[in-house]
Amino acid sequence: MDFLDIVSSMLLLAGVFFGFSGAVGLFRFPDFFTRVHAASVTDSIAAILIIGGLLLQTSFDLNTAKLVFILLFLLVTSPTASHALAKSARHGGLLTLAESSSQDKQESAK
Amino acid sequence: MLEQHLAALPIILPLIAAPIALILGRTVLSWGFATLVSGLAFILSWQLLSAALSEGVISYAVGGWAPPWGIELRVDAANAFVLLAVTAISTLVLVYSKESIEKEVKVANHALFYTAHLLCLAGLSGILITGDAFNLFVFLEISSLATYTLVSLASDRRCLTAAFRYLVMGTIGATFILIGVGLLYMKTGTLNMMDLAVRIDAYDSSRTINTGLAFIMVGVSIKLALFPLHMWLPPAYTHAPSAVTAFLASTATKVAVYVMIRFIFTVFGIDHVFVDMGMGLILMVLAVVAIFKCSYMATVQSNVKTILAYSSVAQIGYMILGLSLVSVAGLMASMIHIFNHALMKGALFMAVGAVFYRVGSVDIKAFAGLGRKMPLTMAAFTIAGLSIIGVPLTAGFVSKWYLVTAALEQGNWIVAALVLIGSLFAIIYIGRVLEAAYFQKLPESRKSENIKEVSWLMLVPMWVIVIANIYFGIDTSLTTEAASSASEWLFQTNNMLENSALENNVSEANVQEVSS
Amino acid sequence: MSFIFDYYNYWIVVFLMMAGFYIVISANNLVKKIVGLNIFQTSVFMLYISMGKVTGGTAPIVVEGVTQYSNPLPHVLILTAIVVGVATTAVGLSLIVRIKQAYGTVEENEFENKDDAI
Amino acid sequence: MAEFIDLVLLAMLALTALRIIFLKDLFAVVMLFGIYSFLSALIFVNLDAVDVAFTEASVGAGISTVLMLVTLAMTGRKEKQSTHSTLLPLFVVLVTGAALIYGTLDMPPFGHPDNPVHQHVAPRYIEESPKEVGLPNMVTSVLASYRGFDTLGETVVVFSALIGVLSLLGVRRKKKKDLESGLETHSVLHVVSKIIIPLVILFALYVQFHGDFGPGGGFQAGVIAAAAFILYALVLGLPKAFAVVGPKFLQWMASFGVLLYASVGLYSMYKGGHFLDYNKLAADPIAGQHYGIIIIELGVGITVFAVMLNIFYAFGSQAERSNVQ
Amino acid sequence: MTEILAAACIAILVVMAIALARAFKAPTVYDRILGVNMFGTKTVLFIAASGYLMGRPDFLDIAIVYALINFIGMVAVLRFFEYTSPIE
Repeated sequence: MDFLDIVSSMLLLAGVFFGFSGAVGLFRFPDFFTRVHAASVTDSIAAILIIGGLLLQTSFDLNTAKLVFILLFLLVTSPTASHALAKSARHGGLLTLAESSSQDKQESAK
Repeated sequence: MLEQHLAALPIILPLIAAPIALILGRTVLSWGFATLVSGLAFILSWQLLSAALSEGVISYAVGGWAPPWGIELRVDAANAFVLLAVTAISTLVLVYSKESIEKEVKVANHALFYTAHLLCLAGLSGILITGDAFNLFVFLEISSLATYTLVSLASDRRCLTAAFRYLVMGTIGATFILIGVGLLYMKTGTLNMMDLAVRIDAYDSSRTINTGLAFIMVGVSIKLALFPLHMWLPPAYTHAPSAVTAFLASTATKVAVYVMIRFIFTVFGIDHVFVDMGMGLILMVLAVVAIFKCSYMATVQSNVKTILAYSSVAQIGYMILGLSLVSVAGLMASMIHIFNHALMKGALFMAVGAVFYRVGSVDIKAFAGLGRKMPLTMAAFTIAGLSIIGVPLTAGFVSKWYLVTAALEQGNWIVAALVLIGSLFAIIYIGRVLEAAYFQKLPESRKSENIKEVSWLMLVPMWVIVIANIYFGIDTSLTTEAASSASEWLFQTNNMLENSALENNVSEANVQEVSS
Repeated sequence: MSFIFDYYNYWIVVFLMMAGFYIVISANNLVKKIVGLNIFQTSVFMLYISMGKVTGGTAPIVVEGVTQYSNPLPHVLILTAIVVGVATTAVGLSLIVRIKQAYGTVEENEFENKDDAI
Repeated sequence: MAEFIDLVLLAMLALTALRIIFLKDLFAVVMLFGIYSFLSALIFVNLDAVDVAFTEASVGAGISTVLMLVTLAMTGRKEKQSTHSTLLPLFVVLVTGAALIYGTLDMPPFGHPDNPVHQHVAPRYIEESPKEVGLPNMVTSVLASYRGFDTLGETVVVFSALIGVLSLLGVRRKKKKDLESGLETHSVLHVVSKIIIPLVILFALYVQFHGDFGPGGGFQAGVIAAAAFILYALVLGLPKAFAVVGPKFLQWMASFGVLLYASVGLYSMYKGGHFLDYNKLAADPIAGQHYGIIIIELGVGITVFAVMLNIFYAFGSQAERSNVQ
Repeated sequence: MTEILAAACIAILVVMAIALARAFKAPTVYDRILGVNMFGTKTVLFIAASGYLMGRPDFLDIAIVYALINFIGMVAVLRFFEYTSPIE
């Protein structure tokens, strides 16, 4: 395994680790907004690392261009999508954990 | 230049005309263009029938590739005969629909109506002529999608739920055919029907092929509304615009009956379908139940179009009955009934459409006293009704006659008796309408609306079909000669498959080389 | 063990067909019927594609040094079938929109009382 | 390794289908249907069906899910409990399932190279098509040349879907008063969409003309181009999208696409060959095949683009009207 | 090197399974959309990785289409379900 392979496998493993942490965060976090944060942050970093690892595998040709295009596309669209989702959730009247717990307290206090 | 492409033109012509009809946009233009194209298709199919009768089979390899690799169009006496009926009815319905749809379809949708009609015609002629199993599925989808559009064009809101139910059941039927073709392809590796027939006979009986056969049969019987799977037909034919019902009732289900005949005789072979799988008994029982149940249902309906819709399902029962007799005479009776039934139903639905055009409703009460007010329309309805009952000197009598003789030829007098009893029901439901028309007086409410005869543009096509009804009742040369040569040819291909399969079994190895 | 791998694909395809078919028949909402129809058709596509697969063969695009290709014919058939499926879905959904405007509901059990026999 | 991935993906697919059966919230059903289409497209990639995965992802997951969402926006999200019992459907399904299982008993095993499917018609496509038609992508050469009539039939199916939707929903010009704009509060989406829409159209053109050498072709390119315009209509609202590409123009384009395809066939008939015989198109048969395939792929791409976009316009103008009420 | 790629593919599969579980169980509408979105982005990475694993890296076009359709599906959901109640 020459030097390039070692670096690319390291990148791949790091990317997979972050993807996995995002998935666990998505599954275990209590309310929606924390889950959005967990999912979108790790999405971007996992994409960068995995595609970076794959980039080292290819000699410079059409596939490299495609990989770079996918990376740029993901980096532009997935944060936008998460932002738009959180914004429309906010519009839709979804309360964060803190707000909903304080709201429960007011009802119980009444 | 034309004869060389005679097999492909009846499909290509309407296919190309449809987008042009959409571009033309204005009603009169697209109507004229559609009628012209349909007339041309009729002339072409006439030449095709005469060529098929003289030369036997015409094969046309689309794209220049030899059959098992490219797609092949196969025209023989059987499908040219049905194609003639389809194109004739389509031309007459198009002439009729100019005025009929003014009362039933929004003006904005008139150009779309003619485009959908041309697409349906292209799909039906594609199903008839193609020799490739998957191509048949594609053309089936074209005609089905065009039919769902046509049914949903009516102004009554119930046509929407009827079209939706027809779409769901039609798609399930088409997907069953796709599964069946897939299973056959899995075992044989080819899609061309003739090639399929040769390779299926190489396997004496494999479970996958039998399942494929079963799925294709169920899929096709959904499309032709065989008894248990007919629930989509009555609401669809009742609530569709009258011009659409006239076209569909005469052609759509008949083409599906032809597809069943083609699969049984040229692809699977009679002994595989009727002897190994015992389909003959199943089809006969379903046909008889269809005849009685649906004829009875017809007698209790209040809406005349529903009466005729249930009568159509019963008549399809007659065709399947002829098919299930597994004899040259039985098949001939079915082929003749396909042609004659198209004539009968076309005239009946056009007459009902004319009544709807004038009176605005097709309930049996709407027919009260119309005998005097709309004499020509009701006379057409009477003659076509007699033809359904099977009174001598009409086309209906001819097809019933051949059906009964085919049954008696096999000594199966029970079936013959059932056929005759079936037509008793026909007397009841046709009689109810005629009684309302001639023996009841016009109710006062309608006296003021001076109901007069419909314009000649609707009457001429109606009476052309009625005269054809009578003509083919008397001079049966064309229909019997075409039908008998068709059934002989179908049986002959079946026997040819049998003996070609025999020498195949001797050397299993050369099955691959048979056609490559 | 290898027997399972031989027919695993086909058993899952049959299961999916029956799931889609069940949804179409038992669904009360018309949109869910269309979803069931799509599931039923997609599983038929999988039957065709898993027929054409050759283990060890690659996709039917010619690349030097590769001789074993999967069968291209089922892919062509399924390309056609997918677009046919979408066309039927589009017409079905537009019918549902019109039914909603005409009847005010898309639940199958609510049609009967709105009209005489459907 | 490929079998293992295949195993896991099919298991996920079965779970999704099961979950869809028991879901009552229709919005969740449509979202899971989106996942179902994505998963099946992924399985097609794993089974070496690259063009099919391309089409299933773009047409199956893209257009169907968007149209279902628009329909749901108008028809409401809750499915009511059905009154009639589930015994009859279960019985019918079990009978059909048993027939299918019976059918699989002596099916050729999955993946064996000596299955009958690979013996009869396919070997010629694999060996001769690069020589006879001259394209590396065998699927495109079979789709366009050997079975070109199927593809013409399919383009007409797409065209008849447009006729159906137009006759039912009919696209009407928007009046100024109920100017329903898209997601105007999402300014971030506006900026991002303006950036990526040109990229997507460029990608669609790449897919259109790259169909001969790699995965791609007319259908996929038409849908991706339509997806770009749908994104524009979603974010900036239908009136702006009507201004860019009007529904009337799209109907002309759809008809033009089908006629372009059919005229290639007529021209080859005029030149003496059978219908859709590309060898006659040019002096050298291989060049004729190339011209024929490029033109009909263009015809297919134009038709699919015009039909998919026009169908979305018809649905969108209905949804906008109902949201405004 | 192929073992690392195989391990990466399997790990991405597991992440997709978890995202799928979130899409199945989600209490609110937005959780479900989130599950679908994460599932989409992970499939893009899965196709890229398995393309290299199988030695046919020229299928990245499909990964691009995936990312595109995923984004458009997300925008469509937001466009048409802007004003509906989040808790079904």
